[in-house]
Amino acid sequence: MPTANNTLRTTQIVQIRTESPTVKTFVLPDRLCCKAKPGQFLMLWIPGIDEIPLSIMDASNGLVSVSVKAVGDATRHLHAMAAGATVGVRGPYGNSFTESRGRVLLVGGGTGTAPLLFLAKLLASKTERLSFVEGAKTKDELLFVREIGGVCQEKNIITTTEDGTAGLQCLVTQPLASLLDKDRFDMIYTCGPEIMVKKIFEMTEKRKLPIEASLERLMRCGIGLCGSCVIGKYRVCRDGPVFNAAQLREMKDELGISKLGFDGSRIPI
Amino acid sequence: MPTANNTLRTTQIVQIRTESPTVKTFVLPDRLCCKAKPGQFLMLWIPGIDEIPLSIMDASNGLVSVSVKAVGDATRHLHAMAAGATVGVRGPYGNSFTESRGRVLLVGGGTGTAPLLFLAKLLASKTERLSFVEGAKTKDELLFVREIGGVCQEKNIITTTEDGTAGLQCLVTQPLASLLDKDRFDMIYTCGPEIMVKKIFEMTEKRKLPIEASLERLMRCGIGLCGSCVIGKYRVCRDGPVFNAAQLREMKDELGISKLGFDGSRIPI
Amino acid sequence: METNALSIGFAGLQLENPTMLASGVMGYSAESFHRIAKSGAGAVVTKSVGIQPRVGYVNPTVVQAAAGLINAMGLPNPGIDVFSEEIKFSKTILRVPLIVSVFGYSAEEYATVAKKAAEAGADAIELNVSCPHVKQTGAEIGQNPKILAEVVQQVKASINKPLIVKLSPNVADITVLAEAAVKAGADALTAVNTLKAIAIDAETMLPILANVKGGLSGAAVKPVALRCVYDIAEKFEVPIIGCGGVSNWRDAVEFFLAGASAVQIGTAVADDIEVFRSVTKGVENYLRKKHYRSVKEIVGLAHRK
Amino acid sequence: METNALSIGFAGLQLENPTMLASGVMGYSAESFHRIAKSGAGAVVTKSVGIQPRVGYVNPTVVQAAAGLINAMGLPNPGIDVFSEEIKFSKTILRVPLIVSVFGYSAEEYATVAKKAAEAGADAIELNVSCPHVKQTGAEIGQNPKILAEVVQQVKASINKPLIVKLSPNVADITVLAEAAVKAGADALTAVNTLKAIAIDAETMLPILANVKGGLSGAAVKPVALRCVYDIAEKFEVPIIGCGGVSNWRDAVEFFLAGASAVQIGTAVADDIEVFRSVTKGVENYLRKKHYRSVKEIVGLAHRK
Ligand SMILES: Cc1cc2nc3c(=O)[nH]c(=O)nc-3n(C[C@H](O)[C@H](O)[C@H](O)COP(=O)(O)OP(=O)(O)OC[C@H]3O[C@@H](n4cnc5c(N)ncnc54)[C@H](O)[C@@H]3O)c2cc1C
Ligand SMILES: Cc1cc2nc3c(=O)[nH]c(=O)nc-3n(C[C@H](O)[C@H](O)[C@H](O)COP(=O)(O)OP(=O)(O)OC[C@H]3O[C@@H](n4cnc5c(N)ncnc54)[C@H](O)[C@@H]3O)c2cc1C
Ligand SMILES: Cc1cc2nc3c(=O)[nH]c(=O)nc-3n(C[C@H](O)[C@H](O)[C@H](O)COP(=O)(O)O)c2cc1C
Ligand SMILES: Cc1cc2nc3c(=O)[nH]c(=O)nc-3n(C[C@H](O)[C@H](O)[C@H](O)COP(=O)(O)O)c2cc1C
Ligand code: FES
Ligand code: FES
Repeated sequence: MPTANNTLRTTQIVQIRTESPTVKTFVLPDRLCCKAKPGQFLMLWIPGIDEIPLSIMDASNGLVSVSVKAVGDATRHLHAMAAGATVGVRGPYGNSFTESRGRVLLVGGGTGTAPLLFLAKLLASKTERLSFVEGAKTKDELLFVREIGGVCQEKNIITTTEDGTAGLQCLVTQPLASLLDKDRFDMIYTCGPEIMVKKIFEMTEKRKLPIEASLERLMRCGIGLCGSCVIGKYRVCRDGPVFNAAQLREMKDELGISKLGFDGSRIPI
Repeated sequence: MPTANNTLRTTQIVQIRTESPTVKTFVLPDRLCCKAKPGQFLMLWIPGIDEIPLSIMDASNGLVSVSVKAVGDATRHLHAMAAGATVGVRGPYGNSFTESRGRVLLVGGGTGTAPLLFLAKLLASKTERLSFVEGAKTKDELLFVREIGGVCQEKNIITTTEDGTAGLQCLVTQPLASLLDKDRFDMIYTCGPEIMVKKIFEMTEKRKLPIEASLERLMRCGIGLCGSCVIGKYRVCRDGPVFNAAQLREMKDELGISKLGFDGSRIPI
Repeated sequence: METNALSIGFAGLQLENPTMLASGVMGYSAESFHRIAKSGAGAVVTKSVGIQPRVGYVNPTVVQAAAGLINAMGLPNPGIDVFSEEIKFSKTILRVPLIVSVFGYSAEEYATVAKKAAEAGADAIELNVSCPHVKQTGAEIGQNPKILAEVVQQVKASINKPLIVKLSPNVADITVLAEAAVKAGADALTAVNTLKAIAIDAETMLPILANVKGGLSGAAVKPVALRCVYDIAEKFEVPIIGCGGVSNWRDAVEFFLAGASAVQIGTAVADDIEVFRSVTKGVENYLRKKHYRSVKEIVGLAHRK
Repeated sequence: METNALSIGFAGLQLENPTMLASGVMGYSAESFHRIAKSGAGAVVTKSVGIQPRVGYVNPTVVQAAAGLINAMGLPNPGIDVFSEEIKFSKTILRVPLIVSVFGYSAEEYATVAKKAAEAGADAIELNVSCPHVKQTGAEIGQNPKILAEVVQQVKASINKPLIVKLSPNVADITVLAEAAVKAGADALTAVNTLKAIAIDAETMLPILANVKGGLSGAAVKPVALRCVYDIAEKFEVPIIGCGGVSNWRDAVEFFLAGASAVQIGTAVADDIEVFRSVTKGVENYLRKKHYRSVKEIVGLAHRK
């Protein structure tokens, strides 16, 4: 039972990058998470404060990176940390995106862009075409624009902002419909707010397209025990966080509709 | 800490051979002890009765053999068992004889012959000359005569019995003095009653010859914890059971003189 | 061998096989119970439910130790009123007994929650009087035979379903508590909950769990849990459910031999949710090899003289 | 850093480093104590000695469990009269404190043995009131605060040496026993002895240990032992010696942070007799990296708010 992955390791933050007014990227040395695959997540312990799940945004050369949006107590404490600060890591956890060939589309919203960027880097040399659609509220919050430009061709990138300060002024789902009708895609990957994921899933279902979506749920144990992250019959931490179309179909009563709260009761999303 | 060796495995006796009126050989399948080296021992659990240390007499093809003299409760129960009976095994434990080249002499008394036979088989093809001196009370108790004949040349084997029913009528130590004076030996290995070992050690010391002796002590844990098997500063189970001349010198106040009894007090041998 | 070699009945419960999901593991939703049942469990026990909703503790709530886990969830649960709906729904899809684990801060509370759970359709009630890391409930009740007896009596009087009492190993003599529970009306005992433990991080010099202390589970506690079952079985005739560190058929058999009629599995679910099936299959093979016709025949055999 | 960063004094004992050999391990002979001291131990504790010789139990006396060992030696010992000679001889060769562990079947017996051990030259006495597998001594005394207090008082009155009481983890609240021991005159506490456990073999359907039950030690019990130390340190100011599952410097540091002034090491000696040296070195590096000048400075730090 006891595994190296599950052992809490303390490590020191070696680098902190500001990605947007609300998002920072933290780079940590970790022997195990540096071998993670795109889609996997880790549990980050902010000593004395909390331990939270974070998608792995990059992993190589002994280092792992996570991009974190300050939304509450834990994430704000993390944002207040400086390089050299000690944190704890467990993982990597969860499954990962499958590797597709052919024409691939990635659709990211908010920090959901992070694991997709990691995936895009991996797929860049292996696919026929790599398209990226990214949305945010405003220009400042569009994450990894430069990095995405480095892996996808300009013409295959669409950005949207709600206020029109960059790219198209609309929700990320808007340009998708015509894109999916116009072009053939062998796989669609998505990660972001669950309402967005739900809409995209409806679009791919209508068109009978394959999809893999990474979901988020309240997580406590991260190892499939506590039940906090359950959606339908699945545990997001252990059976996910990446789910395919068949699985998403099984959870359609909950996807984008409800989740378990801290007390285990179902609350609307 | 927990190791495969230390895990108690149950297994079924596959073969029992009668070696003498008081000694039987038991053959057991065991994944770990079948890889033992000459000199190592195992702990044999006779369910509901006792658990005792036994030298490994042979090990190959998934099987391990021990030759056991019926001397008390545990060994008599073992002798009463039939093939198919269930026993428990831990080990292999302890160090092993070092492998010498050149001219080698093995001196065995009683069941002490068992590990030496195992060693002889290993050394047969690697040494220049392999001599074996074996002693017993009476002809019937001379163990492994045929097997020793298979690995050593007739002229290099000396047997002694106390009643003269076979070989020379004397103690095993008797023919040794002249043998050691007459011939050059690169290594002497011995195992048997401690008084015998002590005498042989005195002989090799006088002649400044290298020696390795396998010792026996009361053993309980077999893993270096309980202290039952201590001689001088050494634990026979963990630092031995094979000791070289330098180590034997360090324990000369106890070798063949005293040992720890079941209550941990020193008792004469 | 008939397929019912594994079926076992006790305390008014009938199980197709003697494995159960332990309380607190994947224990909130009907779909999870259903999945666990499909993974081979003979019964499922829910997360412990109280009278009011509780959000539990902040993370970290789980930390790994040598051969085990330490957890301090803090009994997060939606409260019995909300959970009753889940029980009702579960009963429409679940084909194995559903045992609802209940906790409270007083005998009255225990009784109220148990009654509501039973009314909602629980096939049995398990009293969590042994949670080692929530103050004023759990182990504080389970360590005192007088208080324990009072709780058991009141619950027993308010339900018509089998009553299982889950004992704490954090006591000097578990048979004293076992006796108190049985005399007060417990139909069966679960032995045991977790061992009170702590994890401290050398680097930050801090206790790791947000609640500081938690409960140790998994393989590390098996020898203690097994001893608790053995101790109880040595003294009484009462159905016992063994719990603590079961992860394979051999562990389960050891618990049966020690005197358990069934086993609960918690921590090992993290490794493999199909653990119920593999344990059951292994036990079945064992029984066949040993020429036993039923698991019932081996219960308590390690006590034979 | 001065080399005495590791030295620590408490209860009238002065240790060059805060590691000790735990009672029962290689604990019979002067030569063994000497070797353990040369392997880096700051003090050695002997096997527990009683008034009469005892041969202990038949084998198996030790069986491996997940991340630990279960042992039931049965307190084999040559009796204090014979052992006094060993103590005297030890004192002529040993350059670290020799702590003699003592057990008895009554307060008088404890006192008699302790007195003889002290007279023979023991630098301190450790009372084994916590052996979980020998009836009428050990844990039965260590689980009852009244009996414990009586034993401690009588021993204290009969010796002029530091008195350490080794507590059992097999209790509902270890601080109750700790308090009883301290009030009765204990100068320090060792926490803890082994957890009561059993091992059963599925194949033969038998308990493995000849004594049926035994005590669990090793990494498996560390989270429980650490919690016991933390619990005691939370309540009192008394020197504590942590014991249970220490096998590396990190374990030792965790015990210091929980409130221990020193640690004892038992089971880990099976892996490596040099464990004392590697633990000490590791602790030294840790202190240097963290800029502490003495191990004393980190004792109890996990309790800071
Ligand atoms: C698999 C997974 C991957 C994630 N990846 C990222 C990422 O790459 N970048 C990022 O910024 N965020 C990510 N999140 C979300 C992140 O975990 C939460 O934002 C964080 O836990 C909020 O903590 P807080 O104390 O700052 O906020 P709080 O004040 O506690 O809560 C703010 C919001 O975060 C949610 N939340 C709180 N605790 C948890 C928890 N333990 N698990 C899940 N959600 C929680 C709450 O429901 C609430 O909606 C991920 C979540 C999951 C489940
Ligand atoms: C490393 C080692 C290797 C051994 N190899 C062999 C071997 O290959 N063949 C063989 O026949 N015997 C061997 N022995 C001796 C064997 O272990 C004892 O003969 C056996 O334990 C006696 O048990 P019993 O109950 O039959 O006799 P008992 O009635 O218990 O005692 C008979 C004699 O055996 C000794 N003895 C009892 N228990 C133990 C124990 N746990 N450890 C050591 N000695 C004990 C007693 O001191 C006594 O002298 C070995 C002993 C050791 C230490
Ligand atoms: C994450 C987790 C949560 C738990 N929650 C509860 C609970 O709510 N109620 C309860 O009675 N036991 C709870 N337990 C204890 C288990 O039911 C079980 O008694 C213990 O874990 C030992 O079994 P195991 O080793 O198979 O896990 C929990 C255990 C774990 C690991
Ligand atoms: C083989 C063995 C024998 C022991 N004998 C004694 C003893 O005689 N007296 C005692 O107080 N504790 C005894 N103990 C308990 C240890 O001193 C220690 O408290 C326990 O093993 C936990 O520490 P560890 O995990 O480092 O081994 C013994 C432990 C073992 C493993
Ligand atoms: S976070 Fe605990 S089961 Fe997923
Ligand atoms: S037999 Fe226990 S130390 Fe050697």
